Amino acid sequence: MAAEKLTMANALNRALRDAMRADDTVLMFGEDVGPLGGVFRITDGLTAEFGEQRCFDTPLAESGILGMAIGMAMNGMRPVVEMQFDAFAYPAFEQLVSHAAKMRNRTRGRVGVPLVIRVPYAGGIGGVEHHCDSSEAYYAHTPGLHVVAPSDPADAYGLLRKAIESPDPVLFLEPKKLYFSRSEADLTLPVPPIGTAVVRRPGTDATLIAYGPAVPVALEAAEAAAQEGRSLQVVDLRSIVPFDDETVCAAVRSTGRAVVVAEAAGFASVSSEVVARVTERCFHSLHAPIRRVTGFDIPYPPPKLEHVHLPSVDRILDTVDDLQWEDS
Amino acid sequence: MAAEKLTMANALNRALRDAMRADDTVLMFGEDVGPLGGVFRITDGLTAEFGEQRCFDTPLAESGILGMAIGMAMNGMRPVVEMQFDAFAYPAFEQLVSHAAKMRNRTRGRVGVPLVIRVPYAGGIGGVEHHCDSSEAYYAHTPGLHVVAPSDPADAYGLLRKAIESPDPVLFLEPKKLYFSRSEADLTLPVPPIGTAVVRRPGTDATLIAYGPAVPVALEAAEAAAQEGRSLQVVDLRSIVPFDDETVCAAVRSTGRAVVVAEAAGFASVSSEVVARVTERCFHSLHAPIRRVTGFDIPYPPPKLEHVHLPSVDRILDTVDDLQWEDS
Amino acid sequence: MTRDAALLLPSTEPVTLIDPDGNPVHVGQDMPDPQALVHAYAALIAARRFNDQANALVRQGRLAVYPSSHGQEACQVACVQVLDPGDWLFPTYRDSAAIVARGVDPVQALTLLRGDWHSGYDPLATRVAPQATPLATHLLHAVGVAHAARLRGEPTVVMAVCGDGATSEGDFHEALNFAAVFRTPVVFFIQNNEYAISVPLARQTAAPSLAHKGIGYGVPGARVDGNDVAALLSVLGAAVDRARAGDGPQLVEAHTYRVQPHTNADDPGRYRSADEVTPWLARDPITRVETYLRGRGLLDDDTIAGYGVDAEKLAETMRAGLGEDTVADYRDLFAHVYAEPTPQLREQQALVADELSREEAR
Amino acid sequence: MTRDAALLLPSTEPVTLIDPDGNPVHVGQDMPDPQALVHAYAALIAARRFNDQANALVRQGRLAVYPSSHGQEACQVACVQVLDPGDWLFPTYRDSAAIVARGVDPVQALTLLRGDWHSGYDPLATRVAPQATPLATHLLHAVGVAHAARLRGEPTVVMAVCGDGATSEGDFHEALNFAAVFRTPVVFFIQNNEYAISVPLARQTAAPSLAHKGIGYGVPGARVDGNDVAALLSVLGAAVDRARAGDGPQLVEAHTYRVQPHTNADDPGRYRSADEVTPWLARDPITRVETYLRGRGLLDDDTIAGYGVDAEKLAETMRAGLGEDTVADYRDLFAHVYAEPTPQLREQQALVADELSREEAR
Ligand SMILES: Cc1ncc(C[n+]2csc(CCOP(=O)(O)OP(=O)(O)O)c2C)c(N)n1
Ligand SMILES: Cc1ncc(C[n+]2csc(CCOP(=O)(O)OP(=O)(O)O)c2C)c(N)n1
Ligand SMILES: [Mg+2]
Ligand SMILES: [Mg+2]
Repeated sequence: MAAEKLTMANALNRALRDAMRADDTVLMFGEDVGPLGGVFRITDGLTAEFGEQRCFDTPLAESGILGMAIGMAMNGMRPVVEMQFDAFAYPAFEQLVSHAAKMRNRTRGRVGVPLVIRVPYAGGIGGVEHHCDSSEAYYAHTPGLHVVAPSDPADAYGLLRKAIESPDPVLFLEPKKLYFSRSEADLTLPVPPIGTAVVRRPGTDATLIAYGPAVPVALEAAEAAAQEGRSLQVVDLRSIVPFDDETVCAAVRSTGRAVVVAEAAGFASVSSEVVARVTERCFHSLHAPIRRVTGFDIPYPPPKLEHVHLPSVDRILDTVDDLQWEDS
Repeated sequence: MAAEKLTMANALNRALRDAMRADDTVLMFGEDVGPLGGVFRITDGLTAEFGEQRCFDTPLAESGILGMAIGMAMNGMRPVVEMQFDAFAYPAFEQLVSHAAKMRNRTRGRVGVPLVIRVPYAGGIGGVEHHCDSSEAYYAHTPGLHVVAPSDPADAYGLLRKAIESPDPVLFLEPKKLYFSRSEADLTLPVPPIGTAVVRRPGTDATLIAYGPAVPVALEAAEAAAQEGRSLQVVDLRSIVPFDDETVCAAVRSTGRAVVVAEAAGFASVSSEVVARVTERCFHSLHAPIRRVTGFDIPYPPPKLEHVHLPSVDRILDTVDDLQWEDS
Repeated sequence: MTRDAALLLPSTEPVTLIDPDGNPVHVGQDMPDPQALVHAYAALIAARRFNDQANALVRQGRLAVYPSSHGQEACQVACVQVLDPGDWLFPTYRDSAAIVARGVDPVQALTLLRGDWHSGYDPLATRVAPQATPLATHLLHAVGVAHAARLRGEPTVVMAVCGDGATSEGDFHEALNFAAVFRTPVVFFIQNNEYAISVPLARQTAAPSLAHKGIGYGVPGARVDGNDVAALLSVLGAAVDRARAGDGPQLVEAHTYRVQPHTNADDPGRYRSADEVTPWLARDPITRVETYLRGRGLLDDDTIAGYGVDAEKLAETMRAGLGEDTVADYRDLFAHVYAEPTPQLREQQALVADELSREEAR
Repeated sequence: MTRDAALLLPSTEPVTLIDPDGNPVHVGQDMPDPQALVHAYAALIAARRFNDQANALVRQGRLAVYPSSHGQEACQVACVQVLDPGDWLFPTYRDSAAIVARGVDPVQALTLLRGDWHSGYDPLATRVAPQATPLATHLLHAVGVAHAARLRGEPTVVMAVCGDGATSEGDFHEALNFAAVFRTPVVFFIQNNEYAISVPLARQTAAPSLAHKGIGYGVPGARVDGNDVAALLSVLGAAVDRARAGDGPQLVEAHTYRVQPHTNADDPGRYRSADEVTPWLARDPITRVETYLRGRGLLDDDTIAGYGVDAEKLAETMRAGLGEDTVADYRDLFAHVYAEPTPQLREQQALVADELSREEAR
């Protein structure tokens, strides 16, 4: 099949549909995912095609949604659930941490819970409070979960198919601000497995490490830097857990300088981990400490101030400028 | 008053009693904290002294406990609540992240919620699953919360008094395995404020950075290292948020080598943050990358295997040995 | 408080005092006095105007989003009118009209939905909690506020409002239970408008009614016609009185309907037919009480016109206040995370300040 | 399913079929047939022995902790006896005796409390979920398991057990509501033993009974004497039948009492008097049915002695199985976090392997 132009929302919808066609144990449920098709329309048409039993609305209770999904996964199903917005996944936290993440381990491998938790996440859409949290650190810190975040439509399709096929629970983070950005994609082409990072743009002077909504910003920064004669490599993590140490470290070693870019508050975050583990592994290849451009350690701002908080091209370039070039 | 020998449990009980005597808006509630005095007896005698209205049992619901505490704090009280065990705080996660942590900010500073969430936390006590989680990363990553962890009776007393006086919500992490270890303490002496780390043992070759239950292990390791002729400095963070960059960086710069020791799973954790921020600030003073000795990225083990998981003196010493001494 | 099932169960049908045609219905319940009804009528006119104006401001791009309470105004005004000044209101995102009825400045009441800040008014001064978006979570805060007041011996009652969908959340359960066990003076007021975004009530519960949840906590449940402001004043007023008298929490379910989309961003055509909506338009809360009051000579054209003028003034205030562009100050982002910013926040604020000063210098 | 309040409310008093003196009580309910009662009696003897032996093993340091169901054995055996082999049991930490009654190997059933691993038996093979420690959380899993079975058209019923304290958790609420809305075949079985560790029932709820919570979800509630195995078999059996027939979830509250400490680590003297406990000893679930069966010639000394021998064999198996020291394998820590260990886990396992090999080399 040839490449086509489509949005990440289209690609995710297609992935769900194709997965449900391929395997009738795949189910989709959550709040407003039935007739409405989800507040972002990611589940559009699924109830019509697969019926009320395969794609359905639940009562309004996130712990209930995830708890029921765990039970269904224990009993032969592959549920995909939607948490309507990032911050509305918090009521399900105990089910996530104490059960979804631990079921296989508690039962010494006897009971796996193959389920996918789709979370429309992060900001940049002018949403009011509780609608723009970047909550990946909570999940990434929890052993037993896979955590992935696509940054373009093709990868969104491929990663979601792989997440649904995974025997383990996958936190699938969908950058809301990328839902409706359109790009060329050939959905028939395979994508790298979960656990693999990819170099999205080659470069020789420094490496930008990003994931999810920060990837397009990093690419833009690299483009701007190129204009100024600086060559920035961009790595898209794709998978936060498992983490692809090999690709990331190879990239950082090749440039000797790196900046991690992420929307979440920086303190005790995924970006901290990237700095820590890459530094541990690449210390003697580094010309300067790895820097971070992240959200500040503040609650997500109201719409009129989010631009101050979000990693911007300028802030990335300023940080790259700061990477002690005079020393090298 | 002279120093006396007492346990951390005694010290915490004393702190609660003294705070309740000093300020009658201070209340204590949670599961089994009334007549029983808490499963660890930290609230022993409080109901008897202050009555049912000041120290009381609630229905068994952690979100309810924290949610009610937030309301009481909005209306002039200073509630202290107990989450019976670390993993049983998860049902309260949404109240913690979306409300306790954000109330002051949402209301542009008009409504603060002075409350303390006491969490008996971490392992080393042979507890079954869900009783030994080190959950500080979830809290430390959440802007709006202070996060502290004492490592001895004197500090437990002082920090809890300061936490209760704080105008902001404080996660107060009580290392369960230290509850009943006894040491000399003079509770009348002031302790440094929240936000301050202290050097618990001077040393010149490398710095161990620890907090909570890892501090005594780090001190033991330093003692053992001294026998082998290596001088290890031990920094006790005490306060994870706010973080004392000054003390920690000064310590690391003074030795040029450092190991972070923490019980929690390492990935995207407080220890990652310490490595990241200290490296960022002290890069050119470092002879080797800062290393971590942490719990593995696994669910907390069953009692018979916890010794494999917990940072041990040997593992710390091995890691110190690995700090590229040949290069210096 | 009682554990007697008969006293805890709601009536089989919702209480109505004025029927959709404006005629009084004779039930055991007392009709509120005429002044109260006229006062409520004026508030209804204002609330409707507030909703209409807010919708218009969304279309003009002056508000980011608006979840309208059009058709639910009787609930909005009644739950406020039954309160004393020292009482508290705990509203949701849908209750902006109630907040304004409570006396909060309408522009401040819309700060959240305008995108300026997460909340605009002073909760302590107004005794109105910040609007809650995470569903049912604020019900627990309401219990805490009421419990603190009760410990101090204050006569405060807390009106805690939520929707039908919110009753499915665990926090709803915990709030009712805590309130009941501690005998806390909270009136839990469910505006059952039959929908939670696209999800109809039947997908939310299989119970005879939401008010039937009360008995499971030992809390008396009551059902009331949510488009009948007289019945609402009567039932909510009685609930507030009982709570204040020390009878513990009360649960009131108002049966109403969300005639408009969930918010302006919603597309109800995807999940319900216009035919379902039409009968509800005939049950409009304003015409009903207006017919009743006019029929009894308690309201005339002049008075109505006067309320219209007042409502128009309110709308004018909204247009003026929201027409101005506000200047958002980045320092606010760092100032209120803690009582005192941490050293880390100071550093982060300095970074932004530096960026801005360099931008200006360019 | 019905929304008729009369059909959803529990009886005013718990159903009893055999009174504490062993006499039949004549109510509308059917007495289970003699074989069922004799079977239950044998199971009670085994359950009691299991509890006693487990307590002894704690004292000997062979078990880390034991939350005994002493005095609640009628609940333990009845909730299992009413199930078909294809049904599921969702137990808590207190329900080890029920798990063993279900046929799970007693040593495997104690793996958690022994500290070897988080769970010892195969949940899929035994259709017994791992014992839940976080309260009420497993009730939602029960709903999911039942819902999956129902979607496949299987006749599975799920017995989901919790305590009185657990009913206060939000997950209890969400589980009952989800089950009711989806008409899922789950029997929610509350063992109301009057205490949640030290917290008495009155601090847990102000409701007329816990079974009164059912109506708030449209779920029929029933109350039964939790020390009367005949009544339990009857009430739970009927609930299972209704659930299997497609009538949706059922809620059964058994009134019983925790005569022993919460666990061996507890000190009940701090929160209740011995006087409170004494009357409950007279209501022991075993003597009651024994008197009844003996009185009707359905049980004689020889049979009883035979059950005693069987129970002693069970105890012997426990002593033997738990007397051995097990070797814990550190590789288990890394093997089951995911279906395939991540590269990070492989590294971490290698680190431990290296430590151990160096230790051995010493
Ligand atoms: C915890 C949580 N989950 C999900 C949402 C997203 N959400 C916002 S409004 C809404 C529907 C609420 O319905 P209802 O309680 O009936 O109130 P109504 O909007 O009808 O007034 C949903 C699902 C939320 N705000 N909070
Ligand atoms: C979510 C959660 N909070 C707290 C606890 C600690 N805890 C263990 S048992 C218990 C009491 C439970 O009482 P109940 O539900 O009545 O069961 P019982 O022990 O009486 O059988 C408590 C508070 C827990 N296990 N899970
Ligand atoms: Mg609604
Ligand atoms: Mg109990």
